[in-house]
Amino acid sequence: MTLLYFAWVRQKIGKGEEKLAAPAGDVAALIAHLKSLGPNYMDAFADLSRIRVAVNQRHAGLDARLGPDDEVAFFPPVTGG
Amino acid sequence: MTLLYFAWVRQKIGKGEEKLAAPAGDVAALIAHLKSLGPNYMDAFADLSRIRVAVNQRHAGLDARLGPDDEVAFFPPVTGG
Amino acid sequence: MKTTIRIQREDFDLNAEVAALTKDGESGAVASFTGHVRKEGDLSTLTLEHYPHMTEAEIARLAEETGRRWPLTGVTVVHRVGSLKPGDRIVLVAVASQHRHAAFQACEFLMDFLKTHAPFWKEEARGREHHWVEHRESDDDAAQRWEK
Amino acid sequence: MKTTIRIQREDFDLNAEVAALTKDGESGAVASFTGHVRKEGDLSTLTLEHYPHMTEAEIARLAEETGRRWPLTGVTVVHRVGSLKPGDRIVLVAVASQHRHAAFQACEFLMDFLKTHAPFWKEEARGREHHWVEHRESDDDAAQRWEK
Repeated sequence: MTLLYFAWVRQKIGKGEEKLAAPAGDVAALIAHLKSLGPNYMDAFADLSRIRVAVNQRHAGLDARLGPDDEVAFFPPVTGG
Repeated sequence: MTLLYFAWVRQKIGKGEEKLAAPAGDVAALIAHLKSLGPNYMDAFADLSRIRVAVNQRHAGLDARLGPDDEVAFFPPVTGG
Repeated sequence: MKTTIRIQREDFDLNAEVAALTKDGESGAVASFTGHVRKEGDLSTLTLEHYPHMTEAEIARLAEETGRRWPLTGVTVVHRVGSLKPGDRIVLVAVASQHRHAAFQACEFLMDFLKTHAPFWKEEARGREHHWVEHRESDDDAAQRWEK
Repeated sequence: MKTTIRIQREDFDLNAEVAALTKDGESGAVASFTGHVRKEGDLSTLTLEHYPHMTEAEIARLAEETGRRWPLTGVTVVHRVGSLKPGDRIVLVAVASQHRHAAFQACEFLMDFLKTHAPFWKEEARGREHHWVEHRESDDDAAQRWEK
């Protein structure tokens, strides 16, 4: 699984991209797993109301199912335009 | 009184501008007077639903009162933009 | 509200017009409309006549009314007259605001009223035929919906 | 419908973008929106980050949906990324149609959804402070009103 982080999520976690062999499940399960990896993840995912998710470059919810080849991105609500 | 004609009103009347000492009254009375001046005016003012009026460079109705120094313009509904 | 109104034979420069509207740095949002002569069949020339002085005065009145309805920082209207060819630009209405929605609404309002109130007339040349373009009722309807 | 989507560091040329939309001669009406970095207080730099590939894909999906809702001949979206200064242009959304009302509506719709869906993030530098711009609820409201 490829994980991508943008904006302050990237800054809090300390990197923009990583590969991970995550346990099977949905986005919520992946976040729970990530939060077990260290305080930087704990901090980034402390308030899920401020986190948005994309799976394979489409907006997705916390209940989206994930497979081993998926690209999952975490970022704040967008502020373009 | 200065009279101005635009677009096909100008073409039907055969000129774009003229000075006229018209009888006192409103725009409708002026049109009645103009129609007495010749077939070109009769033709231009044959269908008043197709005529718009401005008095002193503001849109006006057939009942607008006119004075001797007014500028009165007759033209078709506008088609700019 | 900075208001620029020009009636001219020449084309206009969109970059320059938008830059002039935003150079104060107050406006984050500019909504613009450009009208273009369509390429259709044997249409060879579109000639625009107008009523000098009244055109500018009427557009100024419309711009003022637009500025009363929405919080705007600037309005620019450039309308061409004379002989235009298919593909040419006819008109620019650009509206600057701090608020995107206000800019859009104001631009459409001003365009709708320009279509029904500004004294311009279009004559089409098709082959050897010349005829005056008819005013469209749909333009009256567009302007009337703002009066609700 | 001709669709052009570009994410770029450079500025864009409004004249060229509008000309590209109308060169087929089908479209009499182009509605455009440009977003600009406001000059405010000590704001020195606005840096735009985005999610490469997803940005283009998401905007393409939004443009497609826009083209389903209104009869359009073309859509152009150019969004800048990287370091911008107060006064710089950020984004262009331009929509061409045969119908003015469709062009306006579609341009505003696309802009509203770009604000809420396209993966861009703005970071402001003010003096020595850097902070990420917060998403505005009013932008969500703007997008939601199209779902009525």
